[in-house]
Amino acid sequence: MSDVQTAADVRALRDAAPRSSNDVGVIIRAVLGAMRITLRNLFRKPVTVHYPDKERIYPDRYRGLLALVYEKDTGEEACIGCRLCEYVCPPAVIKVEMLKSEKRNYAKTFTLELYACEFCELCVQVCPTDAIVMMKSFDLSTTDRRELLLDKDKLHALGKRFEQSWATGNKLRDMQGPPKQARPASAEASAGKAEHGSQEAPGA
Amino acid sequence: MTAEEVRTRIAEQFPGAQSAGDAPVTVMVPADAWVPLARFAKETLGCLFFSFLSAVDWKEEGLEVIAKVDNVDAGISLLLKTRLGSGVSACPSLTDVYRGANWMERECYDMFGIRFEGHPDLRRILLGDDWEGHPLLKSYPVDAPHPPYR
Amino acid sequence: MTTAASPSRVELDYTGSERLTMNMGPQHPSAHGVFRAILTLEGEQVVGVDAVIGYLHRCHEKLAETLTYAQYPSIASKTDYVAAMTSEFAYVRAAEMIGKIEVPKRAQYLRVIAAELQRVASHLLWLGTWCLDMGGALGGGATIFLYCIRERELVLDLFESLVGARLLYGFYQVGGVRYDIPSGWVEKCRETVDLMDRRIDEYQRMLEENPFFLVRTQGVGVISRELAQEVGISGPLVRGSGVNYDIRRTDPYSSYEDFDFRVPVETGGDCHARYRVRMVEFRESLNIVRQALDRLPEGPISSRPGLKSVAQIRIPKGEAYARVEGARGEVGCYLIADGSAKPYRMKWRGASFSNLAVLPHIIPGHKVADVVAIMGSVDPVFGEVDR
Amino acid sequence: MPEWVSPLIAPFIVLNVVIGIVTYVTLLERKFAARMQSRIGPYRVGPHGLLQPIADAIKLMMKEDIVPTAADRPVYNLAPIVFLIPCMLIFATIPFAPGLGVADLNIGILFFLAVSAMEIVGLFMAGWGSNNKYALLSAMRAVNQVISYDLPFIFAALVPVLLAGSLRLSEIAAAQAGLWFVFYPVIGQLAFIAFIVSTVAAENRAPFDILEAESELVAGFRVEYSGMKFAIIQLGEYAHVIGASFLGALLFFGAWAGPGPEWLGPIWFLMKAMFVFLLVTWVRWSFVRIRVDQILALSWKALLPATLALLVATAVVVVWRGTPGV
Repeated sequence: MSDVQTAADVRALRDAAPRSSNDVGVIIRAVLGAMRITLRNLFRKPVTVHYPDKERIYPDRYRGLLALVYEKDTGEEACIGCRLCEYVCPPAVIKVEMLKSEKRNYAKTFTLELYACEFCELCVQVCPTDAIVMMKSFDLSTTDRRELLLDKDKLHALGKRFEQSWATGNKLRDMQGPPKQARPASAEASAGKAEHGSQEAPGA
Repeated sequence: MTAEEVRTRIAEQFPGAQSAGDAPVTVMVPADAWVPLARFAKETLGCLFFSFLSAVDWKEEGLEVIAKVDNVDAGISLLLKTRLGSGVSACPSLTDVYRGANWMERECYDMFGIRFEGHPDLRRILLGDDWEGHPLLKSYPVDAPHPPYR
Repeated sequence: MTTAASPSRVELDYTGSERLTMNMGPQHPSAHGVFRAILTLEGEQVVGVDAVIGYLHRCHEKLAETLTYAQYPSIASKTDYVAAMTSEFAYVRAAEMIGKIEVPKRAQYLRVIAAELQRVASHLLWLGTWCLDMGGALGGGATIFLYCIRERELVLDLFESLVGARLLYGFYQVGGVRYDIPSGWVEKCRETVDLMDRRIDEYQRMLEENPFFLVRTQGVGVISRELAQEVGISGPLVRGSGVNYDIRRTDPYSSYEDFDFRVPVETGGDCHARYRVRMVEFRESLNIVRQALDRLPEGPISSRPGLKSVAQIRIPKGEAYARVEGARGEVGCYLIADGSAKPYRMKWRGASFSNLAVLPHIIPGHKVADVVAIMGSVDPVFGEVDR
Repeated sequence: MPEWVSPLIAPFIVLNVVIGIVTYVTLLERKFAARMQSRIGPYRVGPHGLLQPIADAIKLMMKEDIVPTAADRPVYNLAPIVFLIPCMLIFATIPFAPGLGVADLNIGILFFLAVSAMEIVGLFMAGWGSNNKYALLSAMRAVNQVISYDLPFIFAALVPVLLAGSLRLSEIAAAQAGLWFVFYPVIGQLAFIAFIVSTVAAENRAPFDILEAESELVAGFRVEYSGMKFAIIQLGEYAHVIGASFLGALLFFGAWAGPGPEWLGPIWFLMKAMFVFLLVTWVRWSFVRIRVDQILALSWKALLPATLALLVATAVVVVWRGTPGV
């Protein structure tokens, strides 16, 4: 069989491969060396986090549950129902209907199928009013899939329940934007925003 | 060997070939020169490294099979192409030249329904045996459920 | 996915004793995902193998035709979910090649940092799972596995504070990257890199001269230079077989030509050679990260305005094949654009797919225990094999 | 009390104590391994996971007992019992303190070694009766391995016998009153290393756990067992390891000898046995597994000649010194 290496080939190749030393001293040293490392680790502190009792500290940019927020100054819903997030969502889990109104528009319905969400943050990225944001939490475990079909009210409730992560649409676009003016050290700029954003709900 | 030389040598050997580009050098030949071209690339140009083989469905213009081979030591990249023509879904197999073409052609058969003549073991590889249709054809709709929908 | 009997079965001086057909997988502790190897055994000796893949097929190539250039990078992570950064990289690079889009220097460096940290994380997972295959979940393998996972968590922590996610990042976008580094990240990254260096020393001391490890790896699963190239295996595997093929060196992209690094090449071709290549790559990747952090230029992180709508990125008509050196080898993306916001055709060249295709050529003649060692050394990620 | 009851009292106590020790040894090993791997191990059941073994036992008892349709039912059902009995019987000859034990036979160590090798019957029955390819391969490996390693195991164990000049376990223990055999110059240490290596192999623990080999054979011979039958196999396996640890403590560490009053003797013995057990565990969690042919090669080409030579050397030393004993 030309297609496959035969047993004879395998044996020949195996014999040609470099051999380890048969020196007993080397072997014993290696064995003891390996055992020393496991012993050293025996006295290191375990890295386990007792999860439900203690929570990890989520970084500022954590991409967790999605939520809708209210406008900070007026207290109105920030979402204007523009459906940009619906279009950009790669797995198409967002469905929005727009409610036209005089001063501004609203989302008539806003559903998010969290069970199929990819947490890619593209919806946050495109949101013109910073209405949809991500939370610093992921634990919304449930035994029923239907509970993860989030409607507008549930999304707003989530926004109040958890801490919001840094990213909002405007901040993300600012960070990525090409140099409109000569930007100062962008790392510091984003860091400043990070501190600012983590405490307060975003304004439009 | 530069890309220029590669193009001239291929032009000498295969009068019907159209070649362009530098990295990779794109060579388009008729289907009957497909295997000789690959053999030439491997044996004369030293392109031992078989990168991938796939196909493109150009709708009414028919299917196009592409393969990429490299000469790793000399830094030559060749993108081989052949048009099968409208309605044709048979192509000579490269498995005799490159062993790596085996799985790649199986995938290509699976996705495009191209019958590779001379392939030792042409069966579906990624989809189930009972799958109907070849998904990467442009005529295969994305959003309609298909018979063995599971 | 097929159940047909293997057509390629070697006759190794068959003496007429009964043969055993054994399914290894699709659900098997060392299948590294969902992989089914139909082994034909004579006692403990494997004489034939039929590899069945496709259990994780998600039609990524069709999917890419329906998603725009803005959407797909986030999904591209899912092909090789162990080294998600590099698969995104290949896609955006293909789009940039067609559109001739410049990438700012800072973004190029950030891409390099992310890709190299990802290589370290991916190799850590490889080392852990490979030792788990050879050493068992109730033995030394599990110990090394847990050490590796412990260190990999540190890299994921870095990604988490950079991007916000631990597995599927969506860090790359056409024209640059989506996130700039937060404050304090550089120092944290340096610390992690230094710690990693010390920890890798530890693994090496644990394995390097260990006779148990050596007898399991030396001379096992030898891939010859010819076979390696013909099948198209790449990355650490092909370098373990004596082929000096590293895309970062042969076809530098994203400023890789700025960095000093060594491309390790071993000629053994066996599992041990592949192990040694990867152990050197660990260090080299850490070195590249250090260099990139040292010289990280200021400036914008993207040459295009931040994404505002789904069809914002349009790529002119054309085609390109972009390859990047992923953790498992040449991750390629062959992209044909037709001028709209979605590609006309996209072909993933998954490194693992080609790497796995070598298995039927090398497994026959080995023992059952070697099958898992060889498979582990190939380091397949089935998201990338089946796409 | 009827007359036939009294001989059963001691075995009953020993059996229950052993089962109790075995249950908690699983916890000890899990905690020890966890710390070695930067984890904390069982933690949730009871304070610091102290009730975990009991929870495990209850869970295994409550589980459904599944018998594969193609299994050879009598063999399949009998195998766990056949496996457990020799693993428990080995405790019969171990004296836990002077005069405290089930039966202090004058050929105690021979009985121990002979019975301990019997477990292979149960292993093979389990592997064969399951009618599963993984289990069958594992059973084949088991026969290979256990037979290969019982010889070096016996030879290593015979070194203290020669030094003590008796096959009775209590006399071997008593002979170490002056000097534990592990401290006997050169011979003692070599014999102890050989004993540890062959214990690890004969008990099928990593790096020699090819018959369990969950990365290749899933769980080997017990892949088809569930519920109580699985629990019995697990119990037997741990009992065997603990038995071998007790033997190691007795042969090399002077059994119950230790400072303090005499009633502390069994405690000392237990602690020494646990030390040997942790040593075996430490080896287990430090190395990758080796292949079946390499395991056999190691036994027949290295360990067996070495232990044989060691035995001969010990004999020479004993003859040269004139009297057995230290």
